[in-house]
Amino acid sequence: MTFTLPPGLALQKVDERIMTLNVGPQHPGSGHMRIIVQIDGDYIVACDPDPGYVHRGEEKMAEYRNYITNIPHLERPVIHDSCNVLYPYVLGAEELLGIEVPERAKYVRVIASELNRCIYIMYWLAIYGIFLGHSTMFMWPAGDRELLIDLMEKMTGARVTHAHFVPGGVRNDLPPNFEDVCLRQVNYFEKRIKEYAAVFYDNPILIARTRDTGVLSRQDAIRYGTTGSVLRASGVDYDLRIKEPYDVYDELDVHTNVMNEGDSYARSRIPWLDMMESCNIIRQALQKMPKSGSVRTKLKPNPKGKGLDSVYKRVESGRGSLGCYIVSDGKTEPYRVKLSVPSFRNLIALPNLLKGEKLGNMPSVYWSLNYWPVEADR
Amino acid sequence: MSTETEIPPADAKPEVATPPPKPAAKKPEETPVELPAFEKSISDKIVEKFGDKVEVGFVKEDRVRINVGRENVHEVAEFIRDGLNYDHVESVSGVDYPQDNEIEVVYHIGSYTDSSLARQILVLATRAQRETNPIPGNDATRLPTLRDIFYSVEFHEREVFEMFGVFFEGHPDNRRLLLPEDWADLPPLRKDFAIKGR
Amino acid sequence: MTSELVDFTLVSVALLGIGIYGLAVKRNFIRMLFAVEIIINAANLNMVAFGRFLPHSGGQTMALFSIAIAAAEVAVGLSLIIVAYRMYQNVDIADFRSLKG
Amino acid sequence: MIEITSTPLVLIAILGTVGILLPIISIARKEQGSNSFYAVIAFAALIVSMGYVGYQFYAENIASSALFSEDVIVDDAFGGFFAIAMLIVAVFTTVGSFNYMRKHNSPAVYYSLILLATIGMVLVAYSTDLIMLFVAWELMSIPTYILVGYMKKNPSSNEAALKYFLFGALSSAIIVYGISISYGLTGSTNIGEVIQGYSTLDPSLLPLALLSVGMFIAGFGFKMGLVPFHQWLPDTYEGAPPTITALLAAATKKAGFAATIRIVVLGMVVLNLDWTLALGIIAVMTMTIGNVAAIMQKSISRMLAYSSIAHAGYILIGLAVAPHSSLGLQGSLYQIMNHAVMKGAAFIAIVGIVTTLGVTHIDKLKGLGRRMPITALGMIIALFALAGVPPLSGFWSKLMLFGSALDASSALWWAPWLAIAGVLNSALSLAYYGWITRKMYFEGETEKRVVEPKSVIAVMIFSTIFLVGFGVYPEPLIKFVEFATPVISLGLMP
Amino acid sequence: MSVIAPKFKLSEFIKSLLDNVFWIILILVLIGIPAVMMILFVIEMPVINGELLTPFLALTWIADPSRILPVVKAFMATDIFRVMAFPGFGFAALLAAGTIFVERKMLAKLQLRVGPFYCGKFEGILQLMGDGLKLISKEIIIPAKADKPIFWAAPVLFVATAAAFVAFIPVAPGWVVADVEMGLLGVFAVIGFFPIITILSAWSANSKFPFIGGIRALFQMVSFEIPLILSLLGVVMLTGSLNLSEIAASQSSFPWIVFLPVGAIVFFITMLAELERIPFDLPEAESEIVAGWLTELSGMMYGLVQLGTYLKLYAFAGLFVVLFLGGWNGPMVVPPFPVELLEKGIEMGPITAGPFPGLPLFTQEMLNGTLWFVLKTVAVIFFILLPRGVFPRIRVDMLLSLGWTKLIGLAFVNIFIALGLLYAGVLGPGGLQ
Amino acid sequence: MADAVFLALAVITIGSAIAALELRSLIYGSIALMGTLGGIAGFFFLLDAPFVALFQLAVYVGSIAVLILFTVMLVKRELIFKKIEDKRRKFAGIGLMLVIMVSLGAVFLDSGIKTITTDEPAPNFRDIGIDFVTYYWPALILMGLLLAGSVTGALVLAKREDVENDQRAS
Amino acid sequence: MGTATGIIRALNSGIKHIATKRFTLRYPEEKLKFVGDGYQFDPSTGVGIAGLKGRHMLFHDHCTGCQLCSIACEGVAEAIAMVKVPEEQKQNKKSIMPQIDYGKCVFCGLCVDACPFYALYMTNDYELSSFSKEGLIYTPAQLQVKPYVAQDSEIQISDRGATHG
Repeated sequence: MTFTLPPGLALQKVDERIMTLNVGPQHPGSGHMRIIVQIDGDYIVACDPDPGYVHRGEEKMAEYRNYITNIPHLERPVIHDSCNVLYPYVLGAEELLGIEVPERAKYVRVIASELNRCIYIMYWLAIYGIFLGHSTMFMWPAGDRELLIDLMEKMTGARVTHAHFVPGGVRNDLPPNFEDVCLRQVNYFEKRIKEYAAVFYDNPILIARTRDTGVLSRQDAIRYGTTGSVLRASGVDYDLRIKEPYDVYDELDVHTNVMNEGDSYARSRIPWLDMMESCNIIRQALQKMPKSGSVRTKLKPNPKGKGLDSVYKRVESGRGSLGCYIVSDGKTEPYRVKLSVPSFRNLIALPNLLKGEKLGNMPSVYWSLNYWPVEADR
Repeated sequence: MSTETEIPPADAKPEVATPPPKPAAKKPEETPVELPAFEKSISDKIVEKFGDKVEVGFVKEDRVRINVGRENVHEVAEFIRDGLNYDHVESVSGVDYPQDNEIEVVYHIGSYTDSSLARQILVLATRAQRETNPIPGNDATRLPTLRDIFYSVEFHEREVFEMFGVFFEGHPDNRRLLLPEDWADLPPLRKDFAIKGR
Repeated sequence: MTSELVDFTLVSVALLGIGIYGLAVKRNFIRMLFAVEIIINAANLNMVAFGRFLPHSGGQTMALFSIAIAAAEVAVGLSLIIVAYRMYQNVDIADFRSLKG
Repeated sequence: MIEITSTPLVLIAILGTVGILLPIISIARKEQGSNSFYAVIAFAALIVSMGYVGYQFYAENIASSALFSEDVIVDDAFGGFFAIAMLIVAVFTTVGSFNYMRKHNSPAVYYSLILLATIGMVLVAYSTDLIMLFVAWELMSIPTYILVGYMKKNPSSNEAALKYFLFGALSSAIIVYGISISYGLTGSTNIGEVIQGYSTLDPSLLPLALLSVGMFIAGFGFKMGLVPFHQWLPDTYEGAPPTITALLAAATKKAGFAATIRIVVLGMVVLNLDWTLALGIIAVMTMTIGNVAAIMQKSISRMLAYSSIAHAGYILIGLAVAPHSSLGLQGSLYQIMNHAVMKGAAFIAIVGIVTTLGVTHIDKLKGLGRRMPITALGMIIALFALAGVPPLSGFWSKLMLFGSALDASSALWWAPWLAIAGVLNSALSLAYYGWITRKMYFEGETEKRVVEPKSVIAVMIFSTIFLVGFGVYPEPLIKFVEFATPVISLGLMP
Repeated sequence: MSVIAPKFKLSEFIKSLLDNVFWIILILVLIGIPAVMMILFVIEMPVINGELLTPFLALTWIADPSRILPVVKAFMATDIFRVMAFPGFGFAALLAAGTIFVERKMLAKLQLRVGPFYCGKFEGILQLMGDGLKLISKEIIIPAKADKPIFWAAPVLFVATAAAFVAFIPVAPGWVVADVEMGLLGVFAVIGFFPIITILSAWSANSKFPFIGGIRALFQMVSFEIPLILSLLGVVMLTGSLNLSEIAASQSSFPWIVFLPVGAIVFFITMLAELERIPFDLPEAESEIVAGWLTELSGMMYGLVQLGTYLKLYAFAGLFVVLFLGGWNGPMVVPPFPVELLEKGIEMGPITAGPFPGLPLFTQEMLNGTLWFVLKTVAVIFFILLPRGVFPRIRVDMLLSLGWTKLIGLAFVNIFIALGLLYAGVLGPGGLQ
Repeated sequence: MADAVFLALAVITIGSAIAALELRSLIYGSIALMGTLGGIAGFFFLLDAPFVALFQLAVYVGSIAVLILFTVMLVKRELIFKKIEDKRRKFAGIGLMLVIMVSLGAVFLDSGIKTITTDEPAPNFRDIGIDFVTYYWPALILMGLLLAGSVTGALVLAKREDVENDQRAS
Repeated sequence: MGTATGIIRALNSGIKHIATKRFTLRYPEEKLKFVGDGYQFDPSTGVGIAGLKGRHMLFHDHCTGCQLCSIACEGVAEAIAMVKVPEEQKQNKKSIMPQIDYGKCVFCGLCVDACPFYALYMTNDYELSSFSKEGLIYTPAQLQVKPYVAQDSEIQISDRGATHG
């Protein structure tokens, strides 16, 4: 069977003085994607994001595996945020399979999720630092992230790809003495990230560089359907942990951070504030958690979903609202799994924000969108 | 639902900004027989407006599903935006049903501006005709685009186009997005595209 | 000082001749600018040479003035070239034909 | 020692300060569009300077033309005369730009450059040192290069600027070379010492002196538009913005004459050469070629460009016969003053036509007398004055020039032919001026009157009063010219 | 069997070792010894102890340190020594190497990591050598459409220009390679060459990112040259000299930074910009334009550019020390040489017949001056390196506005301060000095 | 020694001047022009005028050459290598050049300056400074005005208005 | 002025950190300490026991050759293959045991969850690099060996910063 090639990413015929730059995929200023940037002097006149270099077809693979063996696969899109990216799938599978979750497991999940959020944001922050040419801000988060990775490793046995959440709870109980270690390291972690202010967030050069660049207005943020820190930096107070609390978030005192500027600086500062909030949540959860009890509801070896039903669950991940749409037809494999990922939703803001910006602002605006190329490609 | 203000005062520093009060943790009782009231009112409004043109898929807690035919999806979406205050699309997913010879496209629509709708997701589903031998872009697998109503569907619809071959009429930029430029096989998320070895 | 004044003036005359040749033959605006620069440099050389052999400090002063003025002149000329290049996509003065009597 | 209140320094202070401040103000105000604000500032600065020059003349602080000085500049009547002529033209240009520059983006720099160029022109007339002359010459030239190319979207403006720049750069290079040789011969850059050194020159170095003077003539001749060096002139005058053309035609050209009178005439005199014939031939060629070419032109600005070449020829008559007739330089100066006003007025009239009607082609000017009566009248008067029609001021200057040629006939056998050629050329020029008049007043029936720019009307009224007034009563102007003219002719002749 | 790691064979290793030894001996014999002989034959031989130094004599004297000492002293008086070794290239390269080491270790400390660690016994002190060997052994890749002659020449020219810059810096009284009367003007002239080489190198690579980087480098260097020159005018006014040695000597009582702090700050900032250090490393902004104008350079060409960059860094730091921090001036800390050493000489080993004179090779003032100069230069280098740890990169428009408005304004303030001091009669050529 | 240096400098200067005009590539032409300017600076050193020489190096080679290179590089690559062949014009030009060189050279050789030599010390650069502030100071002021005017004018010319306006709109 | 103080604050913070303890684990010499002996699973309660998910360990006397681990891995990585083993064991009728290819294994531990006979655990051994791909395939005999893992450093938090000791 033959196909005619659909229109690909055709380069436009442009003016002589406009230079077309391929930023990526080997370029250090793009992640695993290509941004086709047309510049006129120092100004960007057009920008065309070209993701898909790490497209793996996770959604297709999910249709061939049962509800349990999907778990290691579906956390692959964002290995630094693997608990959160798995979370909506697990919630959805629980609803489709009809399983209840023990109370302690819910708290463990919340702790793991918040730790993972911090781990992700630290990684993101490290890249943001190096995109701005701030090598210290690459090294510090990359180092301090180890504190939390150590915790996650104690908790789940793996450093990045945990595969810890399963329908019905979590895989294993917390190790002994975990609460104390966790509290100590989280406290130190919070102290550390507060030290970033002097070098990074209150640095006048950084402020001058990222203020008023790539301004996303409140209307546009809503219209583009952005989410997470991008949305909250533009003045929309929307956090799923408050708006649609899942697991035990409604029993915890969760605050959210909103800024109104909508520029790169606000977008980069919100995740930092989120980390402090995460530390608060972890402390609360450690305090309120039942000290003992089951963490996993026992499951049949090869469970079957409800017949012909669909469920859409979403959680607040490190980048924003992450939804999972699962269609079941009553078999052991899901009929269709769709991840609605925040990176993909935020990507649409990129060409609109970069238009008219200077080339020097390209990396900061791009990375301040809290965009993770692998997640967008799935 | 929540009563907090949408926008904190402009001069508030992020560190000292007092967080909005915690939303009332409302957990509706488990009453499977009785449909949730608020969600029911939403579906009722749509049914009232369009009558037979729409079909209520299900009404669950926080989720309402509306099935629409492809000829009505545009006006229903317009009503959802203008009449019901939904303002963005979170996800556009295609689902392939070879046995019905149809491809379903599901829009998950949410709202940021209306705080009473913050929990709600309205699922708008429509179906396009499915071709056995698809020629993406040039066959009958077509739907009207919703990009002029919800700007946020732009990249999602491009993805559905390349993954399912559903051409969205009126979309200004209907190009490939994720797949390689030289992809010449079936649209990969169809059921008849099989992974090697399976 | 074994070199004589006339040696320097002869070099200067040679540069002047080359400059005139460039102005007469070349039609590329940047080349013609080169030619003008060469002439000015020939004059500077003359001036400093005369100033050395008189001896008198005025020659060096004049050369300094002339260097600075040449800098300003080149800046203006090059900005004109940039404007012309944006308009015609060309720097060849023979191709500029909007003015014909 | 230069007095701190001497005219050139005060002019530098006033115009230079304003010229530097204008762009700074525009940056500080952060709005680009307000043309009239900057125009008013520039206009005020020019008027104040003119007032200061006039006051110096009135208070008799100015020595009669000294020509030499121990310093780089001298505050004499010769410079003052040129200063007034050039300031008048600069005022014309500024006033004419009120309307013309309205839509342009950066008016502040435009006016600042006009002021800087004015300083340059004035200082060329004042300077008595070769370095000073050269710097002033460049200060005159470089802003005008920019101004000619100021209409960036207009290809012809840019092309004009490129050609003007190239020839200007060449001319300044040649001048530098000439200066270098004359410096080498005399060991000084002061004009007085140079002239003195020339008069006591070793005969073996005479060819070099001749070379340097030849280079001066060539270099200044480029600006003056003398015939072998005139190719750039029509293109530039046509392509440049007409306000700037007025500045070029009426003022920078005169600066060339001032420099020539300061250096070349005297240098030639002391070098004891029979150079006058050469100048005479150049004069005849210049005016003939200018006039003949002007007849064939279809664009009015190009026609006036050729006419200004021709006028350079008329003025050169005075220089050619200067050593033998005291009237020669007087006539030249008189013609320079008249030509500044006449040419300036004519080009400002074109500015008015261009801004309101947008045309320069002669056929398109049909019925201008009904459409823009005041502009047309002022222009016609300026044109007839250029042709030398009797009741107007231009007549007297031409009369004086031709008279000087006749006056020198005792010493120069060919001098009367200069007068004859001048008269014939004037008659020739009357032909095309008359043709324009016919186009304006006797062709085209149906046109309606349009609104004329007020600034152009002001210029027209001033020029008409000047030309008619001094045409009817030329006495004060002649007195002024006599006062300003340096006495070189017989006194310095060896 | 794995292809990636072939099995280690002792015989192969010994073979390669012998191969290397062979080549070294061959090069030594064919080039080294003739070169030494030619130098000995060609350069003007000093007369030592009443005898003209011939190669033969020199070779016979190698055995006796008392007889070789005059040769060493004579060599130290030559220009070759000055250019290649002490105040010139060798000294600067040593300091530059030290700078690189200190930069890496200090930055690592600041960033809570270790830095180079394994190469060399102590804290990775030989890392630079390893890097250099790696760069030398790498293949040099030339882009296909590059303008080859310029592309080849640019790194060499860069190092040469940097070395020329180094030549102007006086290290100790009398110890400077090029003691020209207008040294500061010469420095300006040399600085002016860097943008040309940069833009030529960038253009010749015929690639987009180098060209953008080159244009940025050009903007940066050209726009910061003006405040650089203006900021130094204050010192020139107060000293009344353009000679760097004289400027350094004029600060015997106090450094100029006491009176001209504004000028020092402006000069320091422009220095950072001219050196393309963070926060002004726009020409090499890796996240925007891969590596800027260095993108297409590979192997030793890149190594040469890095060498030139660090030579330039040393030279700028030295210039700052000479102009604002008093150069070699400082309290005398080197103890005076023992009298008997000066008078009788030194007794050394059984070979020499008795105590022989001639030591020490350097005077006390020179050692003291060098010590202070090096100390001050290292301090300045530390402050040049420090911003790399704490600042992000700035943007082009911010850079230009900083250079053209703020720094030029501050430089004029500095000039007015200097003028005020001059006219008040406090300082200046006729003042306190 | 001095004669050898003089000859070398003359060859460099004149040769690179010819190269600047005749090389096919404008970039190499610019580099050759830098050679000419550097050669002239060498002559200045030879003439005991180090101040002017260093000024020449700093201003001409440091600034003007950069400007020229920058402009040349903005121009398209094909244009840089474009060559216009017009043999007749070229021969006429060479003729003109030879006429000028021979006639002027003859004039200089015939004139009295052939015999001028000097043993007096060269003028110091401090004399220049004194000249500047006592005699030439009005010219210095004019020079400042000239530089200011030309720089602002050149900036206005080189500024691109269309782009600014178009892009700010978005 | 705010700019100047900000710059000084940043410089000061940078200089202060020069004296802070470094936070780098010098890996081949130091190794991190883990929680227990590795990830284990209790099929009776269905809950795992926390530990590092490293290289597997196979208890031959528990393995029945039921292939459940292999089936569990099929959907994940297909790293487990059942191979014939020579020795005869009572409970292992088919005498097959898992052989694990660590070139494919993702260390998710689902095979441990699947084993109902306490036969498959995970250990703390994570240094599995090999010069060849074949070297990554661990036979049942190799899996039987309990690895020795040096664990000597732990994160220590003090006033001068955190360090690995």
